[in-house]
Amino acid sequence: MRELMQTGWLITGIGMGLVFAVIIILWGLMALLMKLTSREKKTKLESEAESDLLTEMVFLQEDQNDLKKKAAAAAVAIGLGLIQDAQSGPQINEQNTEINAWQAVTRARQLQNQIIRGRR
Amino acid sequence: MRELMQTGWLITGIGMGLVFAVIIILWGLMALLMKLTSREKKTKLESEAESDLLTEMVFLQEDQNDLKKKAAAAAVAIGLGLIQDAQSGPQINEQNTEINAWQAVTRARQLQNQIIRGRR
Amino acid sequence: MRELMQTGWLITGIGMGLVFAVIIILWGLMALLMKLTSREKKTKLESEAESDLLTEMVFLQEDQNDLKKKAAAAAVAIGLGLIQDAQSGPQINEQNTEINAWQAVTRARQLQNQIIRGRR
Amino acid sequence: MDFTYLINELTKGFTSFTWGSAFMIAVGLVLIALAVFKEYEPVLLLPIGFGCVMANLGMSADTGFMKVIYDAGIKTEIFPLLIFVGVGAMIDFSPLLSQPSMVLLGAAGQFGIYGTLLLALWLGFPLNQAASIGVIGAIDGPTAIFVGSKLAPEILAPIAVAAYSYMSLIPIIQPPIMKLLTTRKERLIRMEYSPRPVSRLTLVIFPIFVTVIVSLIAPDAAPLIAALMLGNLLRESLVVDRLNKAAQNEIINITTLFLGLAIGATMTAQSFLNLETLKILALGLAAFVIDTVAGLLFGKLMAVVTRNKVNPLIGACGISAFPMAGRLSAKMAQDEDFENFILMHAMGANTAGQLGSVIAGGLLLALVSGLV
Amino acid sequence: MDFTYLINELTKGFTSFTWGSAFMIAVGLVLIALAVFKEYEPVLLLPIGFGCVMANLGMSADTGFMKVIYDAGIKTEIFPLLIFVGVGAMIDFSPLLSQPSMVLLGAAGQFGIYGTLLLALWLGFPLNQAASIGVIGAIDGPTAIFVGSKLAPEILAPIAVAAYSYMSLIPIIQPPIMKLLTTRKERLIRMEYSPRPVSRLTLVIFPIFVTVIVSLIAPDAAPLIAALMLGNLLRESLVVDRLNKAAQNEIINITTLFLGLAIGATMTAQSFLNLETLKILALGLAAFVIDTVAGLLFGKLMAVVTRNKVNPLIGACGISAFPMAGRLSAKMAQDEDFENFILMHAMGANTAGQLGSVIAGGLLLALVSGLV
Amino acid sequence: MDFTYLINELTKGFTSFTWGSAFMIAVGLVLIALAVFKEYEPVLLLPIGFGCVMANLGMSADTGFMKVIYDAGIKTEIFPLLIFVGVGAMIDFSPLLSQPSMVLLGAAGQFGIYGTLLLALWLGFPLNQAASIGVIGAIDGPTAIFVGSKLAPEILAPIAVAAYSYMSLIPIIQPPIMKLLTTRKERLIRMEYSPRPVSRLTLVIFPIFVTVIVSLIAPDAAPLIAALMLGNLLRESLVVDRLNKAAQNEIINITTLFLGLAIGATMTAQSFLNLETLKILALGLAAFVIDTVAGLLFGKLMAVVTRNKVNPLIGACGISAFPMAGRLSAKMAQDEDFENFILMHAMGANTAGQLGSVIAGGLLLALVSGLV
Ligand code: NA
Ligand code: NA
Ligand code: NA
Repeated sequence: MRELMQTGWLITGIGMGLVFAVIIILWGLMALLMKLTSREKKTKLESEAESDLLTEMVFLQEDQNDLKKKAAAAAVAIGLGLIQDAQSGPQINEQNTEINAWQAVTRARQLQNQIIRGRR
Repeated sequence: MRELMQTGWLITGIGMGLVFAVIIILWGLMALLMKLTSREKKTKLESEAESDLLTEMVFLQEDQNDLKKKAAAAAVAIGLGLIQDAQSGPQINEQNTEINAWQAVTRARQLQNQIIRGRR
Repeated sequence: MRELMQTGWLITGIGMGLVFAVIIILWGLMALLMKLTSREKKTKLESEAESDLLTEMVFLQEDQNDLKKKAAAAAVAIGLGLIQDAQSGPQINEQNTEINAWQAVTRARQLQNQIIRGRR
Repeated sequence: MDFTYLINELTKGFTSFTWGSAFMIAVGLVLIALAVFKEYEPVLLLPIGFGCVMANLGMSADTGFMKVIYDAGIKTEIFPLLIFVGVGAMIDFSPLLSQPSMVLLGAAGQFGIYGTLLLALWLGFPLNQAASIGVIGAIDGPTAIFVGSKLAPEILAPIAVAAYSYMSLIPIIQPPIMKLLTTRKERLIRMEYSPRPVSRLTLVIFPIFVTVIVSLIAPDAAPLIAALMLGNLLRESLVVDRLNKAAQNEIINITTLFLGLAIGATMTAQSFLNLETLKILALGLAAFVIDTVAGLLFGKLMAVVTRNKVNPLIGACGISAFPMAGRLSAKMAQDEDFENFILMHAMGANTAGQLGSVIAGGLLLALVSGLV
Repeated sequence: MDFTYLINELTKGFTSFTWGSAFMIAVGLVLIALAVFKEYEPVLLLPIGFGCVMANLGMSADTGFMKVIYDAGIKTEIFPLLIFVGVGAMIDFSPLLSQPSMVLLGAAGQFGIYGTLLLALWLGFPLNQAASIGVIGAIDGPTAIFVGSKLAPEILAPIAVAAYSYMSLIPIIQPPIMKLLTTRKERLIRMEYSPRPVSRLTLVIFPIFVTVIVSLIAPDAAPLIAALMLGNLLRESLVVDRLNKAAQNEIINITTLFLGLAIGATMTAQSFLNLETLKILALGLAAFVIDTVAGLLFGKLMAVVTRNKVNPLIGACGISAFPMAGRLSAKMAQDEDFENFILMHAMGANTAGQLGSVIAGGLLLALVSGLV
Repeated sequence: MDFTYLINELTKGFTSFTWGSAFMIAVGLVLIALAVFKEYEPVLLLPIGFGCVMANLGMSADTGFMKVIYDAGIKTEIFPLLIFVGVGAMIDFSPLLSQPSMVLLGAAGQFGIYGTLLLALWLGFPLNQAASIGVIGAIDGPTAIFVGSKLAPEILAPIAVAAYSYMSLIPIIQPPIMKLLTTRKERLIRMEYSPRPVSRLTLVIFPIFVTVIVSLIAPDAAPLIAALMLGNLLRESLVVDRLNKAAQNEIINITTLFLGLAIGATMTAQSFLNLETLKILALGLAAFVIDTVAGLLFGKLMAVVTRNKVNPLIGACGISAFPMAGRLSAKMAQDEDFENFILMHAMGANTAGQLGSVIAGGLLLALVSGLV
C-alpha cells in the first residue's frame, strides 16, 4: 500500500512535470510561429474568400447542385443582412480591425440570450 | 407430416394469441399514457419551436454555416408562405385546434396530386 | 531476363490487343444503343423535371424538411436567375436544341475564369 | 510460361457463364426495370437487381468484396437494424397514440405469417424454412431479413426478394381484394378525426416503454424493436437533431444501398434457380393476400362493433408495408368519395402494423427456435 | 415437441430479468430524462441511456449485434479517434494562437487527473484502475475512453458515464467553486482583447507541428492528438471542404450515436451494480472539483504575475470540457459586469485545456504502462 | 518499480525516431503543402501526406488503429470500389454516347501501362511488380490501388503516391508534350458539336451493358467496372436520389479520407526509403508521358482519317485522369483560339479513358496472374 502510494506520488510528479514541459514547449512554438508569420499581411478572412472562389471554380462542374445551393443561400443571406450576424462566432479575424465591432456583436448576442432565457 | 402440421397449428395458435396479447397490452399502455399526460397543455408544435431556439443557441458557435443556411431557408420560406404547406404532413398536432384546417390542407394536396397525375 | 522481356512483349501484345477489342465492342454497342433509342423523343431534361415532381410527391410526407429546403432554394434561385448558370456544366442535353446557347454559356464561363485568373 | 492457364484465365468469364447465369441476369434486369421505369420501391429493387446481375457475373456473396459486405452487414444482423433506426426516425406515432384502439388492426394484419407457415409446411418445407417463408407475411423488409437470416439463411435471397417485390406491388395486389371484401357503403364510411393533442412527454415515453415491454415478452424481437424505437426516440426527443438527421439520411441511405446489393448478390443461378424458389415466391404472394384479407375482415368487425364509426378499408393497413399501405387505403376511400379523408386513421393503423410485424416476427423466432 | 424448452423460450425475457436489471433500466431512464428534458449533453447521454436500457433487456455488449458494434468501435479504439477528427474540425485555435501564454492554463487544469489517481490508490484501487479513474479528470470523453479501454476495460462503463455525466453538469459543478475561490474584484477584471491577426499559414502549420511534437514526447497520446489535429487541418487547410464537412457531420454524428450505445450497452446490472461503481462516480466528481480548483488557483497566480491583466475565471476553462467550460467562464464574468466580455480569452484557455488533456492522458498511459 | 523500463517508455518516441523518419515526415509535409498551397488534388494528397507523417511517428499501417483501417478498406478492396461508386455517380456519359467513335481514344491512352511494364522488367523488377508499376499508367487512383494491392502489395505505397501525385501534376506534365507533338494548325481544328439527344433509356442501359460485357471479357476488372457502373446507374436512373446523393457525398468523402490516410500510413521510412521507390517514381512519370504521347499520336491519326474533323488535342484525354485531363485539353485549344470550344469532345474522350483504364487494368491482372 505505502509503496503503491509512493508510486502514485512519483507518477504525479513526473506526469504533471511532463505536462507542463510539453505545454511550455507548445507555448514557445506558438509564440515563434506567430512571430515568424506576423509579416504575412493576408488575414484569414481574405484568403478564405479568395479560396472559396477558387474552390467553387474547381468544383463548378462536379457540384452544380451544391454550388447552386450555396449561391442561393448566400444571395438570401446578403439580402437579409444575415451574414454579418451568422459569422460573428468565436472566429476573431473578422473583427480584428476594431474592437468595438466585436463588443457590439457580443453584447447583441448577450441581449438575445437574455430574452430567450427569460422565455424559458 | 401430420405431426409437423399439428406443430404448425400449435405455433399458429400460440403465436397469434401472443401477438394479440402484446398488442392489447400496448393498447392499454397507450390509453394510460394518453390519460396521464392529457393534463399537460403544451403541444408538440410549441415545444418544438422553443427547443429549436434553444438548440440554435447552443450550436450558435459551432455551426455557423448551418445556422446561416437555416436562417436563410426560413426567411425565404416565410416570405413565400411555404412553411405552412411544407409542414402539413402527417403530423397532426399543428392542426389540433381546428379540423377545418386539416381538411382544407388535405383537399388542397389532393387537388395538387390530381393535377400532377393529369400531367403524367 | 531475356525470357522475362519476351513475356513482357507478349503481355503487351495480348493486353493492348484485348483492350482495343473490348473498346471496339463498346463502340459498336454504343452506336447500336444510340440507333435503337433515337426514336424516343423525350430528352433527359424533360424526364428529369417530371421525375423530380414525382419524387417530391412521393417523399412529400417523409421529407418535409428536405422539401422545404429544396423549395426555398429553388424559389430563390429562380428569382435570381441562378438556375440558368448553375446548370450549364458538362451535361449537354439542356442545350441540345441550339448550339449557340452552348457556345454562349461556354464563352461566358471562359470570360469569368479569366477574370478570376486575373485576380489571382 | 503456361499458355493453357493463360487461356483459361482470359476466358474464365465465358467458361463459368451458364444459361442459368444468363437467366438470372435477366431476372436482375427485370428488377432494375421495375425500379427505374415503374418506380416500384426503387431504393431497394435497384440495388437488389444490380446485385443479382453482379452475382451471376462472378461477384456473388460467396466470395470477394461482396462476401465482405454480406458478412459485415447481414450475418451480423447490423444492416436490418440500422435501417430500422432510420425507419423509426421517420415514423410519427401520434396518429396512433391519439386513437389507441387502432393498434388492434396491427395484430390482425399478421395472420398471413401463420397462414403461410401452414401452407409451406403442407407443401413439404421443414419447419425452420416454413417459418422463414411465413415471415414474408410480416410485410416488412428488415423483419423478414432479420428472422430469415437466423432461421434459414439458405433461402434468404428468395424471401427478401419476395418481401420487397410484393411490397412494391402493394398498389396492384391490395385494391382488388379491398373492393371484393368491402361494400361501397362500407368504403364510404367517414371517420371522425378530432385528435387529442399528443404531448411531447407521451411521444418520448412511448418508444421507451414499447422497447421494454416487447423485449420482455418477445426477447427475440428485442433488437428489432429496440432499433426502431431508438430511431423514434431520436426523432421525438427534439434535442438530438444531428443524430436524428444522421439516422434519416446517412445511416439509412448507405445501409439500404449495401443491404440491397448484398441480398442481390446471393441470387446466383445455383442457389436461386430451383423449384423451391418458385414455391417461395408463390407462398410470398399468398402471405400478402392472407394478411390483407385478415386485416379487412377485422376492419369489418370493428365497423360492426363501433356501429360504422370505422371504415373497414383501414384494416388493410394493419399489414405493415409502412407507409405505402396507409396511403393506399386513404386513396381508396377518396376514390369513392373525394371528400372522405381517412389518412390519419390509416397511418395510425399502418404504424400499428409496423409494431405488430416486429412483435409477430420476434415471437415466431422464439416459437420456432423452441420447437425445431 | 419439447414443451419445457418452448415455455423457457417464451418466458426467458422474464426469467432472466432481475431486480438489478430493473434498477439499471431506471438508471438508463434517468440518463435519457437528463438528456431530453434537461438537455445535458443529449447527443451522448441519450444513446448511453438507451444502450443501458438495452443492455439490461438482454442486448448487452457481451453478445449479439451490440458486441459487433462494441468490438468494431471501442476495442479497436476507432470510435474515440473518429470523434476527435470531428472535434478537431470544429475547433478554432486562433484565439489561443493570438494569446500563446493562455496555453499554460491547459496544463494547470490537469491536476485533477493525478489528484484523483492518488485518491483512488488510497481507496485501494490497483494502479491501472486508479489511473483509468484519474483520467476522468481529463474532462474529455474520447481521451477518457481511449485511455480507460487500454488500462482497465473492466471499468470503462462507469468511467465513461462519469466523464459524460459530470461534463453535462459543468454549469452546476463549477460556479460555486468559482465564486468561492475568486473575489468579486477578481471576477471584474477586464481583459484587453486586441488580437494579432492569425495568418492562414500559422493555422495550417500549427496542427502539424503539434502532432509531431506531442507524438515524439508522448507517443501514447499520438493517435489522439493526430486524430484531433487531422480534423483541425481539414478545417484550416480551406481546400478540402468535402472532407471537412464529412468530419463535422457524417463521421462525428454516426460515431457519436454508436459510441454512446456501445458504452451504454456495457452497463449491465452484473458489471455496474457494485460498490466500485459508486466509488468511481464519487472519484469522478472529485476529479472535476480538483481540476477546477487547480485551474482557478493558477488563474489567480497569473492575475498576480500579470498585475491584474488576467481574469482568474478563465483558469476554470483549462480543464477542457470544450466548449462548455469556455462559455461558462465568460458567462460568469458577465454576470458580475454585463459589459465584461472575456469569451475569446476563455475559448483560448479552453482549447488549451483540450490539448493539455490529450497530452496528460497520453503521458499517464505511458507512465502507468511503464510501472504496472 | 522498474525505472529502466519507465525511462524507455517515456523516451520511446525519440529512440525509435530515425533520420529516415525525419526525411519521410518532410516528404509528408511536402505532400501536404502541395495539397494546401498548390491545390494539387488536395482531397487525396492531404490525407496521404498526413498519413505519411503519422506513419513515421509510430502510427503506421502495420499496427494499431491505422492497421484496422488498412485491413478493413485496402485489404478487402472495399475502399477503391466505394470511391468508384461515387465517381460513377459523378460521371455523365452522354458526351461519349453522342459521339461513340471517341471511345477509341480511351484504348490508345493505355499504352503507357505496357510501355512502363516493359521498362520496369528491363530495370530488373519481377513481373508482378513490373505489372503493378505499369498500372500507374492507368492514370486512375482506384484502379492502380486495386490492381497493385493484388499483384504486389509490398510496393503499393509508392504506386499510389506516384499515381495521385502525377495526376495532380497533369497541368504541368501534359502541356509541353501536347505542344511538342501537335502543330498550331492541328490545335486550331474546330470540332462540330451537334450532339444527338441521348435518351434516358440509353443512359440507363449503358452502365448495365458495360458491366455485363466487361465482366465477361475481363472478369478481373469486374468489381471495378461494376462499382463504377453501379454509381452511374444510381445517377442516371433518376429514381434513387437518396442513394445517388449518398454515393456522391457521404460514401466517397468518408472513403477518400480513410483511403488517403491508409495509403499514407504505409509510407514508413523502412518500406519507402530505398532505391526501388525512386525507380518506381521515375517509371510512374514515364507512364504518364508514354500515355500522353500514345494518346496524342492516335489523335493525330484520327485527324488524318477524318480529314481534320478531330482535334488531336483530345487524344491526350484518353489517358483517363478524369476530369482534369478533359478540362486541360479544352483549355489548350482555347489558348490557341479563344472561340474554339472542344470541351464536350474532350469529356467524351476523357470518360472513354476512364473505361479504358479499368478494362486495361483488369486484363493486366488476368494476364499476369496467368503467367506469374
Ligand atoms: Na405484417
Ligand atoms: Na482536463
Ligand atoms: Na489510362
